[in-house]
Amino acid sequence: MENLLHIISNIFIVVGTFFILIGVIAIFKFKDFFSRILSTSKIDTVGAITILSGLAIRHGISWFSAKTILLMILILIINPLKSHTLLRYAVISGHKNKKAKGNKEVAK
Amino acid sequence: MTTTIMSFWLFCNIFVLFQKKLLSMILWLFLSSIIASLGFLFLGSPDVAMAEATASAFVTIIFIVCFENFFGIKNLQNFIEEENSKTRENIFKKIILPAFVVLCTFALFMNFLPQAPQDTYLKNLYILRASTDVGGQNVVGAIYLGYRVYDTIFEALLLLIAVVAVVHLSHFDGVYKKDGKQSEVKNNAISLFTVRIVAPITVLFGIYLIANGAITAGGGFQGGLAVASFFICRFLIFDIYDIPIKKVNKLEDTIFVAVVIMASLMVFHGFFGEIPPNYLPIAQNIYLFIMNLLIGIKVACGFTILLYRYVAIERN
Amino acid sequence: MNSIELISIIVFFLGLYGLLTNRNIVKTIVFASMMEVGIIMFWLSIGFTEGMVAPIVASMFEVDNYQVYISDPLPQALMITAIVIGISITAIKTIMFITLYRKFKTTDWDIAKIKSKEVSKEAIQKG
Amino acid sequence: MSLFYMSLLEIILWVILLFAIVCVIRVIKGPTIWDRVLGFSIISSKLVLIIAIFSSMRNTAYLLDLAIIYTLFGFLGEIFLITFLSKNVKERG
Repeated sequence: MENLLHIISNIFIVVGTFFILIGVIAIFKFKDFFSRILSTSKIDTVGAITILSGLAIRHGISWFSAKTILLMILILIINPLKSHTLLRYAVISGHKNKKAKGNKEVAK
Repeated sequence: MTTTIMSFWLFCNIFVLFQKKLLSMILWLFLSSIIASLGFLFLGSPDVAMAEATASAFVTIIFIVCFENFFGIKNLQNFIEEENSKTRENIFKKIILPAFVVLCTFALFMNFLPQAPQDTYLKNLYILRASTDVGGQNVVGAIYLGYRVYDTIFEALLLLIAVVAVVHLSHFDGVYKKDGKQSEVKNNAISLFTVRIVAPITVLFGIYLIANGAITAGGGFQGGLAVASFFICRFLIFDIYDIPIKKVNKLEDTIFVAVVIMASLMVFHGFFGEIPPNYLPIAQNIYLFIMNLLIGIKVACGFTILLYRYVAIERN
Repeated sequence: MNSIELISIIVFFLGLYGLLTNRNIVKTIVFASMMEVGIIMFWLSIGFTEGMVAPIVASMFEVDNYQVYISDPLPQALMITAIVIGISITAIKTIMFITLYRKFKTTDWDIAKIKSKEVSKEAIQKG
Repeated sequence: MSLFYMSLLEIILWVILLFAIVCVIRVIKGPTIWDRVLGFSIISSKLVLIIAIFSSMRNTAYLLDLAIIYTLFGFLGEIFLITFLSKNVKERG
C-alpha cells in the first residue's frame, strides 16, 4: 500500500516539474510582456498545485498533508490574482507592445 | 545545496550594488533578502527565516511609502532619470575596484576568523537542559524567554524608543482629512476580493504562530509582525486612517511594563529560591504562553503605529 | 571556517563599499540594510555542517549524532531580536531622510552639508 | 554524493533551484520594469516549492508554516510595489 502511494506521488511530482519546465521556457521564448505573463502565470500555478498534491499523497492522512492542502488553496487564490493585478496596472500605466502591428492601426 | 543557495544570494547582492535606478535596486534587495531567508532555513534556523521573510516585505513597504511621500509624481520621474545621466563609469572601474577593496578588507579580517572547530560545550548545555529549566519544546524560544530574558526586555525598550522617534519626527497632529481620492486597489474588484481574503488569513496565522511559539518554530516576534501586516491590508482596502494612535501608543507602554513585571517575577523568584528554580511544567508553559502573547501584542502595536505614521505623512 | 562564513563577510564588505561610494542618501540606507543581513548570516553560519536540524526537541532526536547536527540556538535567539530592531531602525533612517528632504530639497550628502552650514551661519548672524 | 544514490525528491529540489536561478536572467535583462516584477514573482513561487519539498524530505510539518508566510508576505510586498509603479511609471526603457 505504501509503495503504491509513493509511486503515485512520484508521478505527480515529475509531472509538476515538467509543467514548471514549460513555464520557464515560456519566459524566454516569447518576446513581449503580455504573452509572457499569459503563458507563465497559468503554468506556474498548475505546476505548484500538482507538486504539492503529490507531497500530500506521499504523507497520507496527517498534519503535513492538511497544511499542504491549506497551502494549495492559498496558492490557488493568490497566484493568478497576483498576475492579474500586475497585468492590469501595466495596462493602466500605459505599457504597450512596440513591435505589435495592431497598435499602429489603433493609434491611427 | 546550502553553498549553492548562498552563492545565489551573493550574486543577487552584487546586482544590488550595480543598479542605477532606485526602484530596481529595491526590487533586487527584496529578492536577495528572500533568498537569504531560504538560506537561514537550510542553516537549520526556521525561526530566523520566518522573521527575515516578514522583514523583507516590511522593509520594501517602508522604502516604497518613503518614495511616495516626498518625491511627488513628477519629481520622482526626474529623480529616477537623473541618476542615469549623472554617474557614468566604465566597467573596469565598476567591477575591478569594488573587488579589490573587498578582497583587501577581507585579507585584513582573515586573521580574526576561527580556524579550528569550535568548542560546543555551551550549545550542548542549552540543548540538553532547556526543556527542563525553562520548559517548552523550542530551544530558541526558551533562550530568549528564559536564559536571556534581559535581551528581550531591552529589545522591547528599543522598539518603544524607535516608535517614539518616528512619532516625534513626523509632524502630524492626528487629524486626517479625507480627500475624495480612492486608492487604486479599491477600483479593482478582483484585487479587493483577494486582499479581503488574505487579510484575515494573515491575522489567524499570526495568532497561530504566537500560540504555538513554545512548541514549534515561531513566537512573539514573528506572530506580531504577521498581525501588524493586517493593518496594512486594511489600509489597502478601505483607504481610511481612523486608528486611534494615542490609545495604541498607551497600550504599547502598558504592555511593556507588563513584560518587565512578568520577566522580573521569573528572575527574582530564581534569586530567592534554587538556581535554576524548579517550576512545575504547567507553570512553565503558562509563563511561556503569556510572555509570547505580550511580546506579540507589543510588536504588533509598535509596527502598526510606525506604518500608519508613514501613511499619514503621505496624505498630509 | 567554512564557505558560508566567507560569503557572508564578502557581502558585508560589498555593502560597505556601496555605502562609501554613493552620494545618494537613500542608496546608503539600502546598503546599510544589506550589511545587516550579511552580519546575521555570519552569526548563524558559525560551526555549520551540511544537513543541520533546527533546535526543536521533537525533531532533535531523530538524528543519530545529534550533538553535531543540531544548529546552535544561542545566535538564533539573538538574531531574531536583531531583525526586529533592524526594521524599526530602517524606518527611523528613512523618516530622518524625509525631514531632511523637506528642509533642503536634495538627496545628496554634500549639498545637504553645505546647505545646513548656510542655515547655521544665518542663525548665528541673527543672534 | 553521487547521483545514483539520490532520492527522487532530492533531484527535484536541485532541478527547481536550477529553474529559480535561470529565471533571474529575466530579472536582469527584462526590457521593462514589469518584466522584472514578473520574474520576481515566478522566483518567489519556486522558493515556496523548495521549502515544501525540503520539509517533506525531513518529514517535519512545522517547516510548512514558513512556506505559508512566504506566499502571504510575497503577495503583500508585491502588491505595494505594483501599485506604486502604476502611479509613477510612464512607458520608459
